[in-house]
Amino acid sequence: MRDLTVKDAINEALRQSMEADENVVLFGEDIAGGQGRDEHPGAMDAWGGPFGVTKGLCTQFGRDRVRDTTIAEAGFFGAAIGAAMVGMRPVCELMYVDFAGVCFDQMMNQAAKMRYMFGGKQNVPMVMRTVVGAGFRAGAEHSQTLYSLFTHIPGLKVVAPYSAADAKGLLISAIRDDDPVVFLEHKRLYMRAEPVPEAAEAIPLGKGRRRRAGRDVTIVAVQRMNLFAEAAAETLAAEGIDVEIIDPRTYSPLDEEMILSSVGKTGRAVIVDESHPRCSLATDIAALIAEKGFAGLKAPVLKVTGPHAPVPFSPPMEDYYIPSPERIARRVREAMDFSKRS
Amino acid sequence: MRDLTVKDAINEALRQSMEADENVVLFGEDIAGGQGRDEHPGAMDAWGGPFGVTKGLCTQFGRDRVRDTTIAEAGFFGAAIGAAMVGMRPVCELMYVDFAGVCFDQMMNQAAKMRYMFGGKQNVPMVMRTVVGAGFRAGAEHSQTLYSLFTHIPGLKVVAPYSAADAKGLLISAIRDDDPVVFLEHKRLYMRAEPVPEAAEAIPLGKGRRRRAGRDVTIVAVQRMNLFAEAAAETLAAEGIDVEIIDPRTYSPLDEEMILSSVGKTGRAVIVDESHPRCSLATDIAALIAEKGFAGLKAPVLKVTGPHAPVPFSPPMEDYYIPSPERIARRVREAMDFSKRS
Amino acid sequence: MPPESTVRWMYQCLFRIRFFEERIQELAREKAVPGYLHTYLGSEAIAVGVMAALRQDDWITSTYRSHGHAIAKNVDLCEIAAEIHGRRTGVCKGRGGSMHISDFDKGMLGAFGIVAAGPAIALGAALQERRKGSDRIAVSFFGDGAVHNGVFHEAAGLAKLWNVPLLLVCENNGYAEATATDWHLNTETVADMMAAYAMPARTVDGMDMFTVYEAASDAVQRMRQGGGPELIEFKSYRFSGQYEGDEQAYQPPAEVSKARARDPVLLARNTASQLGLGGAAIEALEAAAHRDVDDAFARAAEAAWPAPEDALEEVYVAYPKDRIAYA
Amino acid sequence: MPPESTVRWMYQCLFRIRFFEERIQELAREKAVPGYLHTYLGSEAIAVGVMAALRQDDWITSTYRSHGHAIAKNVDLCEIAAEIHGRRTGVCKGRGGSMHISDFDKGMLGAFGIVAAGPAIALGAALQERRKGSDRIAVSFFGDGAVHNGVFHEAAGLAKLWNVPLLLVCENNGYAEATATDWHLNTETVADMMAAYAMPARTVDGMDMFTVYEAASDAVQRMRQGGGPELIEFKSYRFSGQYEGDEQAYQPPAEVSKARARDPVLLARNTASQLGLGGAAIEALEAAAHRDVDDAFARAAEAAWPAPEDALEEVYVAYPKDRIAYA
Ligand SMILES: Cc1ncc(C[n+]2csc(CCOP(=O)(O)OP(=O)(O)O)c2C)c(N)n1
Ligand SMILES: Cc1ncc(C[n+]2csc(CCOP(=O)(O)OP(=O)(O)O)c2C)c(N)n1
Ligand SMILES: [Mg+2]
Ligand SMILES: [Mg+2]
Repeated sequence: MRDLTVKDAINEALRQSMEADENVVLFGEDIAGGQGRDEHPGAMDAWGGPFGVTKGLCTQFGRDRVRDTTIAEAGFFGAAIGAAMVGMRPVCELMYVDFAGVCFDQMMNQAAKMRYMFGGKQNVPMVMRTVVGAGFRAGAEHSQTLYSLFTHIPGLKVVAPYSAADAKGLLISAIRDDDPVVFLEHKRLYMRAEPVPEAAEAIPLGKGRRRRAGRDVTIVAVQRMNLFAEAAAETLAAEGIDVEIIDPRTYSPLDEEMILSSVGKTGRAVIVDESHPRCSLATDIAALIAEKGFAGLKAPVLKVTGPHAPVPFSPPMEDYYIPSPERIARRVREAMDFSKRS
Repeated sequence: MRDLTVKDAINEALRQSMEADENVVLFGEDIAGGQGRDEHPGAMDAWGGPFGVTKGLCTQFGRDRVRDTTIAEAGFFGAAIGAAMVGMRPVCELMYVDFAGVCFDQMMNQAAKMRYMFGGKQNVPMVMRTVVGAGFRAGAEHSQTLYSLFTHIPGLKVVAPYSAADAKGLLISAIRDDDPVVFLEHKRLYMRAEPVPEAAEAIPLGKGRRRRAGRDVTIVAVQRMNLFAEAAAETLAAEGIDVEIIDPRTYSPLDEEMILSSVGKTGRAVIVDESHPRCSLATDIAALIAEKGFAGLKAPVLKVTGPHAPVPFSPPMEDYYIPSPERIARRVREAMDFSKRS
Repeated sequence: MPPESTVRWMYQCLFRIRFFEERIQELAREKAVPGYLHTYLGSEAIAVGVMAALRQDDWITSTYRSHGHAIAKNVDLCEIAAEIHGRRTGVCKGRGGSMHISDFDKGMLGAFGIVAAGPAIALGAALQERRKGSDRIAVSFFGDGAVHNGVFHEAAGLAKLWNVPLLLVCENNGYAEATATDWHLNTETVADMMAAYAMPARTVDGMDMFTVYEAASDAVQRMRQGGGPELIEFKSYRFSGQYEGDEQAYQPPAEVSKARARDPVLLARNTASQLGLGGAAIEALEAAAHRDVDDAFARAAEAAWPAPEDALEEVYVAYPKDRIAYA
Repeated sequence: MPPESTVRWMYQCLFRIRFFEERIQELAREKAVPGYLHTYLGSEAIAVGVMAALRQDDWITSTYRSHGHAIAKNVDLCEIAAEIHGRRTGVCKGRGGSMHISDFDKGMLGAFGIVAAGPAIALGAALQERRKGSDRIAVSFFGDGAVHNGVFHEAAGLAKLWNVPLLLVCENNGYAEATATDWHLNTETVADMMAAYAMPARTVDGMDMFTVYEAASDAVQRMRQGGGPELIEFKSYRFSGQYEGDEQAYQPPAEVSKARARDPVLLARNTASQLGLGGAAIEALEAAAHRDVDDAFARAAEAAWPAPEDALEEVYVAYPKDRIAYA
């Protein structure tokens, strides 16, 4: 296995999926680039999206299958839904998740509800690929996560991979899946590399991954927060606190068993999610534990989240905004201290 | 005090607010009706919105202040934001909250973030009035609640009144408030009447209301669920279970103190929210209790919610879908039984 | 003129829609069916004429005003009636209701409660059919009010850019809810708006089903041969309220009677004899349509209700069952 | 031609924008400033010419490509530079950054990162000003790519229906990101699209700041006197990449050099002597602009950083403090 970055792993998942099935078609703004200047040698694949994730695919598959669109997200997400019902498997890029507000109706009321509402006769096998996360000095309108907006909506599946291997395997599953899937890529993870299988191996949706085994406290970490949870765990290990880290990877459906069995063992839970705190994945997972894992709890279910504020631009403020390994470690110690107290 | 329905209480709050401040202006689709047929006697105020909530206001205040719009929600919500910054106090009707997807960007990225993002120099004193809720045989695209979508977004305030008096007082506050407020009206509550003060008395945002005092279990009930919580409480009282009911009324900001002090007393909590279960108000409140109210808990924090499914049309399915007094009572008994067991 | 068999089908279909909707109005008055009801009265000729120009395997999208489109797309009448009654035998198993009558197996992609949601979805189907090399086309039906909504414009612009066989059918029935079309449009016609996309567009009488048929056929033929998108605005009139219960106080009586003078059923009846359909033939078709509608509703009213727990079915193709129910 | 004081201001402003953006490019190359940087190089004449036709108390909306508009709206140069540097003294206190340079006190309603968000917001300001009986107008700047987005159409349609003083300024710089405008438009021009709303619209050279000024002045004057909305499409060219770091591989060199031959600064310099601004006068203005830009960036680079906790300020006018922070 060669090392691949998350970005390249996603590119490979797309490429292999497109090779395997000619109905896999990409839509998005400048996912190739150079549209209208095809005679100019630099035009083809000039972009590959703002992060170059889809670069090279247009050269290989052509403009019919890597379709640059106008800035009309409601229009092309709507089109993807219609196309999906009649045999396409569209993978649509929403350039940043922050733009979800301009095409939320398509996802919430059409993609998600059609199968149910029209009596189960049709499927909408589409994927929304989009980019989330703070830490890029990109300001309030290019830094949100919005995981919970999608997770709230029945009919959607929601995936947010942390590692390159997971990104590849889960995207392959998402594309093969017959339901609409929202696939959230974290911009600060794109350049992280790890060994990734060469073959197109699917990782099933709905299965979490235990990233670290431990005895004392369970950290449930959402996407990029796995990185910081790991750092916190190292610090805490030095203090004799043995942390277990769970990466749910898929948020709808959620691997409740994995979370509950871990908390059942440790008796303590800290949920880490860089999102805004209210009605978030963090509260969702905390509420799960408070209900189904209560009997084994030795401490309050604690959370580390971003504040109830938009994401600020300036580095000192943005760094403060994002949950840090230190804040995570502090909350873990709190959980430990509580149980000692009581 | 005369009895007023929720609908008429809202109409009165609008009327009094418009009388008091000529910058209060309403926007919406057929909030008056008959636009283009003004010469025809039946045209003026033919509608007053689909539920007649704004009926009569156009006759009193004219078409400049009760502005029927085209079906262009992103456009007129955007306009309301711009107008609000330069002195208007727009109250915009989104006919059903289910349409939030077509103007979510305006609320999430503009109304909510502008003050923060542009350095605090401007305010957006606007209100989004909209209609939520199942139980109207209105199907999957006219029955959602979507409370949590708005509550998740920093910069928005979120209000969801249960009673007529609360609806009036809270709407007056919302209109006077200098921040953008999402004001959610439940279609199944419109016709419920109770005594409502004649004067334009504001009820502060962020303060909950204890609707019933009790010793054993706290039910936190979201909007219409107060009705069913009360019914459940009556049943349970006969069984000797003494239920306290908290109606938070405002969801952002949330009256955490009232919830925590009630649960601190009872040691048991059941959250009732007709919304979909994931990343919902129910999980938000449950997570609050699991974190800050943990020490006093005698039982798991339980929830009663709608299922993870769109709202179905047919009566037997829709009735099954909505949390019932029986389901609430069952969960309360579970909470009681748990603590007896342990 | 369409072939004779099509002409018969058109009359049958026209009568079915008219009688079906009249029955809906009765049931609404008796409060015998749940939910919102939007009838298609006044626009029957549009669905009939357009669908006569289509094949069964062409795709359409409809709206909350969906009965007429469904009937004209040959969706089973009893399944429609049962859906409106909320029964398990309904075309959407009772999960959709009157606003969402749609049958994928008959070429309906959906009937949307969100104004202007349909065109983009039909656009996608048109794109995929063209990609596959098939000559199936997609038609999106929507109202005059929908043309102000942004996603309509996004879909129209992309359709032209992609040059796909999408027929945009605007049913201009004079009102968007209680707002008059001549007020809400900035242009004379909806067709005028398509200049923004350099898209061929016409305004055509929507009361005469044969006029509708001719206009639609022309466009459909161009598309089958590789042509791009077009819009046709059909002018009709909303005889009913926006929904049953709407008092229509805003519709001036003179306007209503003027429109009624060109009632599509009236016009069709007047034309019948020229088409070799004598009084007896038409009466037979009417009687058959009455019988079909009676039968559909009689069976629907007796059909079984869905089980309450059916509320939890078919949310996904695959999802852990216990994650749907919740407590 | 504008009055002499305005002409001087225009040159000053043009040079400031040009030198400011060139400095931004240097800083970007040195990675000396954080975040995304979208420069206004090539479109300077548009902001300068339009703003010269406005009063300080008129309202504008800008985009993520906001530096030029802000400079031309007389926002303090150092506050802009400091904002881009993320400093506490920035015009948005460091919370906005390059994409969101906006100063409400100078008549900016906002600079939006969401394509096409601005027109609807400017529309609302125009409506309220007209309601108040003031003659302030609102101008929304946006790119050629924005005209495909639905909310642009919704705003245009409402503006015409309400007949409010909204000037829609489309900066057609030849590209939306890496997509050529002649590909993405279905029409010859953006102005053609406004037929959909029966809105007066023109396409005008956007390279000569005086041509821009004349076109804008005409429209502004009509609006001050009660006129309704108009659109002007100004044709410019994007000399820089979409953002700093974009390699512009898709822009053919011949096209670039053709556009550069009509560089707005070049054109302005050529015109200067006819306007009584001799070589010395222009050199003095250039030197002053250089000094202003140098000074702004020098002070910005030394300005204090915001405190980390400032991240929690001014989310609301009023909200319980402890509900912002969370753990
Ligand atoms: C996005 C959205 N906004 C508002 C509504 C409410 N609504 C339902 S029907 C309607 C009027 C539509 O008028 P038109 O498009 O002319 O269709 P018609 O009902 O006349 O067939 C409105 C505003 C909706 N369903 N969706
Ligand atoms: C709703 C939305 N979709 C996509 C983007 C990403 N995006 C940023 S700039 C841009 C191109 C805009 O082109 P144009 O309107 O021509 O303006 P220009 O950058 O050329 O000034 C795109 C697609 C966005 N910011 N908002
Ligand atoms: Mg209509
Ligand atoms: Mg451009």
